[in-house]
Amino acid sequence: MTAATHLALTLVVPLLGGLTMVALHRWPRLRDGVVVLTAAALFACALAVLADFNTGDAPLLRLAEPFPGIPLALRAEPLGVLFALLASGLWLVTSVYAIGYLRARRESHQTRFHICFAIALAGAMGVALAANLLTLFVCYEALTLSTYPLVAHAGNQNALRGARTYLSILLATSIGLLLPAIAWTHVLAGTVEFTLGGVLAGKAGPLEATLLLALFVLGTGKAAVMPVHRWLPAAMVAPTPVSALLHAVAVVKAGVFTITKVVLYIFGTDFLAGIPAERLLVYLAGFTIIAASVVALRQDNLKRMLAYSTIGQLSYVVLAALLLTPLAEIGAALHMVAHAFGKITLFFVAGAVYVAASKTQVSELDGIGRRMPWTMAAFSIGALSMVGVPPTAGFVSKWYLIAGAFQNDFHFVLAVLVVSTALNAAYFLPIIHRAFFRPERVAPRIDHGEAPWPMVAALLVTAALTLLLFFFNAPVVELEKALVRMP
Amino acid sequence: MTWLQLLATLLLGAGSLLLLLAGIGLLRFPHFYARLHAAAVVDTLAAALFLAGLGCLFGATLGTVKLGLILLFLLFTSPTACHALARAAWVSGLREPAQPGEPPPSPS
Amino acid sequence: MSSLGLYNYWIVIALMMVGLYAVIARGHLVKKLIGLTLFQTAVFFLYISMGFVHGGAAPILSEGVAVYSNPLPHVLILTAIVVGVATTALGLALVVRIREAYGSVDEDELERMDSDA
Amino acid sequence: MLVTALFVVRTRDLLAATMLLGAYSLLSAGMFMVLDAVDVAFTEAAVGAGVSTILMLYALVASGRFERTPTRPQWLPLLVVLATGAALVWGTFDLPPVGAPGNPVHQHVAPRYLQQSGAEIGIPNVVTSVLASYRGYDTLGETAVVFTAGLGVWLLIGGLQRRGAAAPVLASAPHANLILRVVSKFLIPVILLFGLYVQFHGELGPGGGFQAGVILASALIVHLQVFGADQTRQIVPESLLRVLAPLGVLLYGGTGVAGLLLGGNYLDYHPLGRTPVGGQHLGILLVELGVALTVSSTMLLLCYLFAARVARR
Amino acid sequence: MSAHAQLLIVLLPLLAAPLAALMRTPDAAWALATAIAWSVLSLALLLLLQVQAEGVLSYAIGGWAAPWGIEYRLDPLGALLQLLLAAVAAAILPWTRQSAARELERARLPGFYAALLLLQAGLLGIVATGDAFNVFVFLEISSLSTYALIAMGRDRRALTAAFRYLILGTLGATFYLIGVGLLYALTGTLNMADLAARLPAVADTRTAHTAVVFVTVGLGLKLAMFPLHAWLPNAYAYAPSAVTALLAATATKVALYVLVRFVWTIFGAEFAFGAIPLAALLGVLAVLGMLIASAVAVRQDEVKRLLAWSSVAQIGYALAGLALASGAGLAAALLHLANHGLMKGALFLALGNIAWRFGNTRLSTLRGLGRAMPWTMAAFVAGGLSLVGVPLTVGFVSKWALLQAALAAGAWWLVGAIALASLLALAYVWRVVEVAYFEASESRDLRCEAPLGLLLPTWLLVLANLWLGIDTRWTLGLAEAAARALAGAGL
Repeated sequence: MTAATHLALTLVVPLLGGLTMVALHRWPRLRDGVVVLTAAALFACALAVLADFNTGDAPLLRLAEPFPGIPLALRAEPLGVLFALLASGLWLVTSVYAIGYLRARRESHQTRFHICFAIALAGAMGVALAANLLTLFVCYEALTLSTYPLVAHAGNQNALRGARTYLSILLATSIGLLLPAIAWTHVLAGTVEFTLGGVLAGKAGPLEATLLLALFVLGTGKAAVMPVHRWLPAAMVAPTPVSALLHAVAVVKAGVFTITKVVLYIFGTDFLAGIPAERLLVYLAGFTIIAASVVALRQDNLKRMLAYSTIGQLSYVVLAALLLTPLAEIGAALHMVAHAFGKITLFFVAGAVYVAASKTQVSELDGIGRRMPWTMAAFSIGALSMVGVPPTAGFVSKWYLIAGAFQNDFHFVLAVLVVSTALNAAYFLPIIHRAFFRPERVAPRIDHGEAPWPMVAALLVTAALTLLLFFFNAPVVELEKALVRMP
Repeated sequence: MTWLQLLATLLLGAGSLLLLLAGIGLLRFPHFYARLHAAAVVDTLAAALFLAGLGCLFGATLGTVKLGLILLFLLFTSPTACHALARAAWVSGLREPAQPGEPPPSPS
Repeated sequence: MSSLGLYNYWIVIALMMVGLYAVIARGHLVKKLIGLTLFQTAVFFLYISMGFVHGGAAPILSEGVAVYSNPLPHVLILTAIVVGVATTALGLALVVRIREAYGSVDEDELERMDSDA
Repeated sequence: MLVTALFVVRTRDLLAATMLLGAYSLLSAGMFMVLDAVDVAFTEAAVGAGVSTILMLYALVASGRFERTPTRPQWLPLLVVLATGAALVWGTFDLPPVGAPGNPVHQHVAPRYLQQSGAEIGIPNVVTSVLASYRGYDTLGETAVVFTAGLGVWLLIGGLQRRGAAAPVLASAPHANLILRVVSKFLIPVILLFGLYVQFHGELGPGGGFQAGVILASALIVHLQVFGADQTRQIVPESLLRVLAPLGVLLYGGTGVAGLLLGGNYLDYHPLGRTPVGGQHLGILLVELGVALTVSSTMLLLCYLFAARVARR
Repeated sequence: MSAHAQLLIVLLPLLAAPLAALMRTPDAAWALATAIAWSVLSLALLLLLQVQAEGVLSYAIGGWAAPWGIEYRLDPLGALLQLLLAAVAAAILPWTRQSAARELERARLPGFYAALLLLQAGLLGIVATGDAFNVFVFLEISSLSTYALIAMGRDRRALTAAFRYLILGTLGATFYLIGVGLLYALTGTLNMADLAARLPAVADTRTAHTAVVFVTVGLGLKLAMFPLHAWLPNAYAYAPSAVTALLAATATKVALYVLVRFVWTIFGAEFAFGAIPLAALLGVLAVLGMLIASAVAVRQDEVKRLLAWSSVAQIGYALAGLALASGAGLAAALLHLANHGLMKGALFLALGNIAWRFGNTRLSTLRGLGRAMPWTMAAFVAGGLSLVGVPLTVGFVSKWALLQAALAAGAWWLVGAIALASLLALAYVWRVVEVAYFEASESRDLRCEAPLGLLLPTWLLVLANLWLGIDTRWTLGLAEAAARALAGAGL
């Protein structure tokens, strides 16, 4: 079982799982079993790829050759492996959660739901392990298209409208901006292969490089940088497991991951440092963080609030990537992981509250802590991780971010970090306070206890992971160090 | 200018003069049948004159025989054509007025 | 290069333009076809006048004649005439069908009927 | 010429326009004669003046005689026409003058036809030799065009059972146009004879497949007009025509294939006869026959279809 | 036998057409037509191999040498086009049997198949010939059969559409004739290769310039270049489904092929693009065509017309590639030619299945078809995605090549236009998909999928769409070889 077959397996396993799900769609219990099995198998593959990578065995797996000189190929590299692990791990947890959620809500088209999930994950893995920009673009598009049916799952009118904005913005930015950017890189640099230290060094003038970088940042609609962020709140019409995995982990992380990879592997940190205009994009990311947090403050709907907070958090990673200092790059990678764990817990909680008490507005959450102690506890941990309070993983990544900012004493970034932490606190802490310390104003229709057990189990696991990452972040940091030492 | 060519020019001149007259007749006659008469009758005669003139030019060669055949064909077709025209007009109810200016009588 | 030699082409062009005008300006479908025939016949003239040689005889080999006019345009035009007639025939068949289907053969009326149908 | 064309465009009465179009093509045939294009003049007269006028008359019977006054603004078409005209005139400035023997047209490809066709193909009428042999493939395409037109018209207005035998108005009563019947009874055989003469005379003088086909068809069209569709259908049934038209094309194509099988390239007549020139003669004869077959049957078929459609209305 | 393959590929359909017309039963005619289509496909493949082995093939018809007799010349470009024509026809003809049986009367079917064969013969003839006038003759054969075929549509508007196409098509052919006539007057020859050799000597005369303009305008009419496209939407919308599919995939492509043949081989790049601002003219028209046609397509509510308008836009793409006046641009244009043929073929066949089942293809009839006709709609979605240019489809390959060529030539206006046009394409494809999949329809819950006979060819084209999106050896390789042959070292 060489490393190359592991790479291939990461793509094949979810697709195979999808097919078996189609075959078993008449027996729901069996199908759900297959879903969990596929998720577990995928996670195992990701681990295998990690193991291979650690032993220094990172072959180039060539899938097809659509264009002479640009193959569709996969190769393991530190950032990609991290993202692959993250996505597959959390898919395992989410699949358990999703089965509970769908059963409780007795949703229709469950098979289509799981199949699209599997394809989306295959796309995510493809993005993670892509060896060149073209493969990345192909999987990026696959991710967009496979998530469309998930977002439009409810099938009613506003779900359709939400899905339409979701798709139009994502495809518009990808075909409109990203594709020209890739083509231009190919023309300028002659190759689109990801090579650490950058491909464009010396081949593009300052103006061209800035324009290209802007094209990339704005082109990757999934990173939800301000002008192209509107699709994320619109996608909240989707059922919660979709928002949980995709809009906390797979889809948005793919966007941010692409930007980081482009910065590290196409431009190269030192080449970008030489371009003054690059600062503009840092300001843009900073602005996104502040604006998103402010908007999140005023949101009453829980899921929309989480959506805007995600936009803010994503721009953290973009900000870190564009800081170009080694510590900041590690901070970016770490924040990707921390935010994933934290945000997925928050979305799980939102789903659990919706399933148990069918409440969606923040104002209705008074005194829910007494009824659903475990869920709200997990919520608190997730919220603290967002804010960056010590016992949670959020603190670690923020620490690296601040260290990175100090490294090239970029005061604007420091200010942004401080202000945004305050804002995060401003919109998360009142919810915790409302849940535990407020008497129950609105009597819920049914006298509900906790959400069904699979959902509660899932959110507790992710909450635990958030805490664990705080204590055992060493392996992740080691993995990312390989990324930074090389430039 | 041998006498044959002189004869030919004479014939051709007469033919073309006749055709000119037919043209004028066509324009000036008041109603359909008169115009038809002018065109048709003159047409046949003028054609005969033309062909005779050309015959003189060609002299006793195969061309003259062909011209003769054409003359024969024309003698058959053009009167019939005029007849057909007149008959079609008559069947479709066109009557020539008794005096100039009077509206034509209603078709019988 | 005396431009006198070119007056022949200018007449041909005038004829073409008359035909083209009929096709574009007139609404009646049969009038359009007539215009088309005019236009094509004028184009045939263009070809034939290209192949014409002063003092040359018709391209039939006979003794004592040295200079002939160019046979190639004649062949091309023979084909083009028949193509022209074929198109006109098909056009007329279409006119008959349109007349039966719509009851009118005027382009503007047809458009009105189509737009509200 | 120009005046007739202008009048054709201006007149509202379409019947007059059709007649004038016939006159126009007769005049243009005359002009072709002046420009030494003998074969073209013959075809233009036969095909242009003859058949298309009859077909237009049929169409007019179906669609009414007069044209509405144009309502749309006339300046746009005028503008387009003037622009194209100006472009063309501008384009002719560098053209070699008409009739000058030194033109490039006469230098490059044409001289070979004139000098060698006598020896290579051995028939005096160079146009027919070029038409049938040098550029025989064009003529095959052209026959296919005629066949397509016949097929197209049949697809559009064919396959219709004629209801009632209402022949065109002329032959309504048997004794009515006695004179026409007598004259046409005499004329039709002559026309047919002339048609055959033109067919086989094609190599020596002007003539050939197309003209012969049209003349043969016109003989029967006269019969159709005078004696009505039913009698003519008894003589030449429509189904026969629908077989003859494809047969003509197949004959033409077949001659080519024969040349192919006997070792030459496609449409190469040399291997057909004992001597190459003999082969050319045979080839051209067969090819011209094929063309005549297709053209005559298609033209007659067109008239049948139009007559049937008009009678039905 | 293989020496004559170059000619047989045109001769077989040409002579089979009269035979089909003679057939009594429709099935016999259909069997003949399909057999001919498949043998033409094998001939096309054989020719392709021959061209790759020996380079340009030449065949003197009637045994007479080139400038005197008519000569068939086949180069990589011609071989690529013939392969596309043959493949599309071979896929569509088996499909036609059931579709035509339902849309046309029995009595007319043999004639219908004869006309289809003539259309194919005409198109193949245009691509195969090396003689400028012969192009005109076969152009007329294909056009006449197209007019007749369109007019057989059930809707009465098919008649007016066919008439308008007849008028514009004949005008286009006559303009082309004028252009060729002027060229003949200057050089005295009609053979394309000979013309190319003799033209530079007389290239700077005003007549040559006018000839170029007239040929371009004439062909512009035939390939529905933007301002001259008035006939296309109605013609494609109201023609019988099989005819629309065949036309959309081939007819306009062949006209574009002739334009490429004239611009690159006969006029030569520097003359065509240097003397007259052809590149700028074509570029502007192409971009206008792309944007306006796509914008109009979004507002159509009859899906066939929607795709017809999108065809006008896609032709704009190919023209834009041509307007870049570079070897890479040419390769991208040729590639898009082939890809668009496949895309549109699949899409129109899918629509044909719907028309077969419901009789019309209005957007309202498509409601809820996602569940009712899953395979057909899946084929439509695949074709739609390929139209938009989503990766792993043939559309993406040509869009990528076009972007490369545009960026290499520094044509920023084109990059923007392509992006915008593909977004509009996304808009009108998604309109249909949304109606089909997400709007539940009351009456149509029962499964009424089209029969296998219709589905198989549709899916054959869709699979070709996807397969050639990944393994582009065939399409991209051939297009580049053709472009290299034409543009010399321009690539």
